[in-house]
Amino acid sequence: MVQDLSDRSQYPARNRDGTLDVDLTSGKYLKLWQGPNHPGITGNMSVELTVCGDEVVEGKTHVGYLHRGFEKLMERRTFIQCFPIVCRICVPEPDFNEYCYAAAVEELAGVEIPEQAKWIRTLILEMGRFNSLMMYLGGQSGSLGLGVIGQWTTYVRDLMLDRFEELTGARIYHMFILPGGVRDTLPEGFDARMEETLREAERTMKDVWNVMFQNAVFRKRTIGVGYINPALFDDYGVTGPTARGGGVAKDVRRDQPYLAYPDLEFEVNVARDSDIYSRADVRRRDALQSIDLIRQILAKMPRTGPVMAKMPNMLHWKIPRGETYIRGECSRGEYGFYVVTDGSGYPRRVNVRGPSYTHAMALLERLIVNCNIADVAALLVSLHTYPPEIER
Amino acid sequence: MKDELKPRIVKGPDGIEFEVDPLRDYYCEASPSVHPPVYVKIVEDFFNWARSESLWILGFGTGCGAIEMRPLMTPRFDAYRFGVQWRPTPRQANLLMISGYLSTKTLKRAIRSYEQMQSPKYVVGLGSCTINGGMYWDSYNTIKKLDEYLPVDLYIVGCMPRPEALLQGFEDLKQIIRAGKAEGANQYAEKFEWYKANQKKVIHDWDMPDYNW
Amino acid sequence: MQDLQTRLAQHTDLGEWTQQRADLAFVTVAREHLHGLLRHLRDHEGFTHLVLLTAVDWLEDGQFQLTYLMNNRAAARDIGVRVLIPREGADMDSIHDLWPTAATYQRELREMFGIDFPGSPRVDEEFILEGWRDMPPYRRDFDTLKYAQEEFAERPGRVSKDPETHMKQKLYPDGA
Amino acid sequence: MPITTVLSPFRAWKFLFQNPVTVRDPLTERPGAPRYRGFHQNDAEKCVGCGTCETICQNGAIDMIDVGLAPKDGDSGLRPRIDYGRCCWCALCVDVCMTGSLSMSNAYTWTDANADAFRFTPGVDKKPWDNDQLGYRRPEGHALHGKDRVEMAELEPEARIGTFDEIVAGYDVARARLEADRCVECGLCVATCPAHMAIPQYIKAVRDGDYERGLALLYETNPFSQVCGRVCTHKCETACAAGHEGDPIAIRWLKRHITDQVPHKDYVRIVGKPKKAAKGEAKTIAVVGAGPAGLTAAYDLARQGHKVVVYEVRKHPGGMPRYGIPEYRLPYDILDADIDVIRAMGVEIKCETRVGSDITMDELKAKNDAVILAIGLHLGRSTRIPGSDHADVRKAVDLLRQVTDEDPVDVPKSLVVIGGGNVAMDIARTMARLQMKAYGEVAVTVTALEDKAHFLADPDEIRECGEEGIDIVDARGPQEVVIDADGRVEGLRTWRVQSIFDAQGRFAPSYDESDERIHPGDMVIEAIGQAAGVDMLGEGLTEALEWNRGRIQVDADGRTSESWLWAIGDCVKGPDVVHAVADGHRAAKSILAAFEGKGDEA
Amino acid sequence: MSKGHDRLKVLTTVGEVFAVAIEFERTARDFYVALAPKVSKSIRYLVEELAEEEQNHFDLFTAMAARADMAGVLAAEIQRPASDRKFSDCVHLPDLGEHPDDQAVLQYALMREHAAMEQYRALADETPAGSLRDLFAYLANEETKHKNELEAVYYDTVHSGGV
Repeated sequence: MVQDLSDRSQYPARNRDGTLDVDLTSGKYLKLWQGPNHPGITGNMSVELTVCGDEVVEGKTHVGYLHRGFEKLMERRTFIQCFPIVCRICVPEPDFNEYCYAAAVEELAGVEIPEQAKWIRTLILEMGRFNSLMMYLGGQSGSLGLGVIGQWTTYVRDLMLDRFEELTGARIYHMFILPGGVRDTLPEGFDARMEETLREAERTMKDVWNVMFQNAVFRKRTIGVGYINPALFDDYGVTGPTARGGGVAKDVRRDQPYLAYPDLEFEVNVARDSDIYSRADVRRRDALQSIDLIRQILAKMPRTGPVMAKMPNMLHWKIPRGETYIRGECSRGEYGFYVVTDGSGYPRRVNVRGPSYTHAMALLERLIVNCNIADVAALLVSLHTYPPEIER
Repeated sequence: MKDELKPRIVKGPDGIEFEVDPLRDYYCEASPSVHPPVYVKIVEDFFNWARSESLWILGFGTGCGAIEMRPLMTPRFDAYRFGVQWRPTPRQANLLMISGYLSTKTLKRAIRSYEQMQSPKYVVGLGSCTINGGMYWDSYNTIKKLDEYLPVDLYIVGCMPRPEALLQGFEDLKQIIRAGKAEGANQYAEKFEWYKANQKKVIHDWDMPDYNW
Repeated sequence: MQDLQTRLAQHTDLGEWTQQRADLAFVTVAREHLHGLLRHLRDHEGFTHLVLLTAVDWLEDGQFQLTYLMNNRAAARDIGVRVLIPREGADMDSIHDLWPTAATYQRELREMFGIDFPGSPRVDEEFILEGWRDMPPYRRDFDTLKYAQEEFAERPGRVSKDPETHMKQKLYPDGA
Repeated sequence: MPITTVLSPFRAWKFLFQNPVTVRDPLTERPGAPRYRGFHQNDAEKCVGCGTCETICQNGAIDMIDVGLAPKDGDSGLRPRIDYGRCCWCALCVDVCMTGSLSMSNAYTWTDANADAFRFTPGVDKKPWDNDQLGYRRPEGHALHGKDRVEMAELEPEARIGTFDEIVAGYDVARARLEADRCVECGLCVATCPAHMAIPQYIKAVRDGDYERGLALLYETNPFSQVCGRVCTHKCETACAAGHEGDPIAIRWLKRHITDQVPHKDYVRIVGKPKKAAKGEAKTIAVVGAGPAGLTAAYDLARQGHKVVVYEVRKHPGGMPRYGIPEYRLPYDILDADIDVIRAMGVEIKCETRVGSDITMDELKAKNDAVILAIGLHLGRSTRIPGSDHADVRKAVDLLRQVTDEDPVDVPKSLVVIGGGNVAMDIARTMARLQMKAYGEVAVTVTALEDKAHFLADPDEIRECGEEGIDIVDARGPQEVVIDADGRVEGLRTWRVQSIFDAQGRFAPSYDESDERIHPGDMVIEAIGQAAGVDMLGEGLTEALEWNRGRIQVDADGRTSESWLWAIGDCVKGPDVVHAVADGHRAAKSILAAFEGKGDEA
Repeated sequence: MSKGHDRLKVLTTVGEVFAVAIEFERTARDFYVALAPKVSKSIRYLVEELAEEEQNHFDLFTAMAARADMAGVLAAEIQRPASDRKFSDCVHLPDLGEHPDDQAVLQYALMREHAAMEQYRALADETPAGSLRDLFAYLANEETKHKNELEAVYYDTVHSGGV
């Protein structure tokens, strides 16, 4: 049923410098900007489309609208001062930054975090994954005009934000996972309230299934659309649900388990068609899996013992020269921090590897060719991109 | 300047050639002007009341604060009941929410969006970054004081401000509008040169007309 | 990963090998060996996934370190290949022929570090920055705070006192 | 497409019959969570203005501003003002707060049309959330810096009681770094240190392992760094911000660590050569008393190229640190090393020269451009209770001096010490060691007027006395030295002290005569206090000088009413090494200023 | 010995008590005034303060004795307290040596004040309630205050505790 449509042969030739030979004055082609201020774009980015009729012949991703220069700013902040800033790199799922950063400096400094902290970190990451996926489901359905899903998922996401708030003290930027562990233990009565939230989430997920995935319009517009040839996955650094939607069971949680994941039971969700529907379905099942994992974590986690390792004075914490890479499976794929230290109190270099970086740039530009204008938004959302992590 | 913005000869589908100067032809160059209040105060008060009760926000998520808008658009906080709603195009909006930091690249777009909005129009700065740079105070790519570039009617503090704080902000903005003090658009027209100079200082590839109306 | 090191050493002239974790090693190679090594790693050692490509500025040594990080999922191990190039007039061979996605990384490095990758698609196009006139911002000698203070207006009226100095002024101004 | 996919979406219609989830009144119904990180609160009373919050704030959001509070020991008087145009609510400032004064409420709504309105000083500027009970407080046990002092190795009581070996070992490098690591470099201690030593900077030098820099810093303000590193009263540690929620930094031990790490032979090189005074500019200065005050002044003056001669009545220079402080607390070679550096600056020390008889003050005045009196407090006070004139009733200072000079001491089998200060502890522990050497057992009783809660001696001293088998009996007022029929001292009769302070809080013991005890002992040692021996001034000078309640009247710099004479150290300020050092600096500075300003007139 | 016998032996008059008291303060004042030049300047302040204090007391007592309403009271007979001997002894001046030190001066002054205090307190205790008793109580209180002051000075000077 599916086929690789990203064949360029019938489209304009390339000039010698690699640019597309498109004569905009010919009247045959039109340039269309989708974004940055556009309902069909994910966040503050834009796609420069060259269209012929309602078909895209070329698309260029433009980012940088959210560039704050984190990697530069971190070079002039001490290791503890980097802690509040990293979460801002990705707004909908900030905790992954906190975890990767903390884990990287912990590894370089030789710090072992307490058991309870590991579990709380895992809990937070799963809560964050769930939230991110809720945003995705709302966005994916919204990109096809199915606005009601977003109304529901935003509500459950908000309930989860309430849990975040009581656990971490903040709604969006939690700043809870810091080098050495986490700030605090679970508040009293957290489990019961979490269970209530999870039940509500499960109810919503049923509705999402009925109204979104069982919806003829949605199916019609997503099955077979936005196909990615699994053979391209390695070429374009495709990871996470995007790869798993194409039958490749890439999941860092299973491939290179971290935190408490070795102690948790879960199957890697895979679909086979590598189209928008498959990716959406993988993510839907990921969300359900998160609910299950949160339950498992709360049931299995230790409730006593410290949550912070014994740390040196953070004000002048120096870390010996070294470099490392910490990865984890965030809701969109492989998220990682490459951290280089030089023995001073400041990181020498921090490089954030977000899945959107490869998905929304090179991969999108490849996939978008031949795409119908109306499907661009759906395709883009189906890659689950968050622009701030591209440009940082 | 980008090629597509340079003046050029274009051949239409009908075969007739004509000259296009995109900067002149695609934009309106007229400078903004001050809108004086209506002659009768009671009428102006009525207008202000009406304006305050229909805050239409441009759905332009300029920064991270945009993520707290979504709960407002959805049933839990439901800002629509307070006369607040989101519009996809500047032409239909009268409230520009600058949701946090603005990179210079976005500032350029924000200015365009703002200038394309209908007067009377309002700007609300969200979060610390709009006030004094916030946590990006030493970043080479974000502006520090929003009011140097756009007239700001209200600031809502936080990093980021919660939906409830935004709702409070809307209520406060309504008060300001009703009191006839939300004169940002007029201020922008009055101090147009000053704003432009500030904008051009940080936007290095200024390749658009001064006023993007 | 000892086995891998041994095998690679037969194939390429390896520099410093750093075993960071059981599943992560970094190895330094000369720039002329890079392309061959990456191809070998990809085609024969299962490191098919280019995780990232980034640079580190060793300003003091006058060098950029390019790090090519690759992942072998089946073996659950990563290898980071380091190449040191001179900072002055920095350029490097493009690897977009091995991984098309590398072009994006190379565009970023071109813009943020000023490292050229001749032949890499769109490498000279603006990527993140717009209208940037200063030196590439990720270079260590670029002072972001100074730039920010000169470029953007800060809100005036802030003063802070150092407790030690303040107490000195108030309690023992002449230092005794 | 199966028909179900057309029908399935209609299930959403069930929401028509459900209650809406909308929050009715979002502005009042939703307070922040109990842990919510909202707007800042600060207990301005508890805050000490150390500025650590400012240091850790990565946003540069905090300014330390003067809110009109006067600085005092351990409190800069500054308070943090927060710029909400910068803050990101990470609460690192709360986590790092040294006193726990800073916290966050769960309030989160603040709007204003004025961008300049978002700066405020929590706890000083009144805000609606000032008294909010909920909000982020630093979780228990969560700390960004070490709270507990790093232990220092010391000799076990059994090992130390028989010898005069130094008890504390000093930090090794690893431990010193750990301890130095705890310092937050706030600098509150500097004002409290009488010599205003560059404490945060030299602690940083320890962290960096740059001991030469550390030593240079020490010598900028204190030529008795080795001595102070061991026996300083370390008032700085009471001002230390870390002491509010943990142990203060072991500033004294870290200072000692620096001096221990640098080989003595390198000291003079690191300190640097003294200046050469311009021709004809070099003055001559006489210093009476080779204690810390006099030698510090001599050191400072010599470094400026002046000729300084120090007159010392005893065999060796050093003053109280040598003759008052026992060797197990301050080994003589350490003191010698400090003095060697001072000598290396060109200071001449004439020992066994008694001013007043060997050379008179008038002669000193005539021969020198300035004279410094730094005679200390070397006369032991007596209780003058009945029997106190017995030959076996001794004064602590005399006995300590005897031990230092290795003059033979008749060690009694048992003895009683009167006094509760550090001198009493010193003599008790010294005699205990001598007893141990002579008889293999300790029989020392210390009787003090004060009760344990008000003891003058350092808690460490009291603890160590106990460990060494010395019996401390508190709240005992000495009444009589009991002498037996053969005229030998039999013990000390005391009454219990009911209260030591009167209603005004002054020291005025009252006794319970019914609670009488006799502490047996062959010797009674009085260690109740010391006086300055000012006889050497001569009658004429004594009359000429202005006095203030028994002490020579001096101005802030130590200058007396006689323009050529400065008086410094214990004899005018009371006993304390580091005060003496500070005094020495002040006097030297004042003398140099006098030279500059008035030429030879001074 | 019976109590009655004792009592007979110890009766005196208020006037006598006052006379001794005034004499007590006068001699003390004169003693301190004479001593002042003899001591070292460094502790002269002590002696001068003491002289001043005694002068104040002398003035006070003289003024009281001179009051018209005291005439009746002065004639009243009262019991001679046990402390009387000690008190009277104090009128005789000690020999503090040629150059007494501060501690010696203070000890002497303390001893005197203590004796005076005990004397008046005993008188007050022996006297039935009334204005006369109040007078003695007042005097006792005065001397107590003075003694306490001196004690504070004494401990401050002598019991400094050491380093």
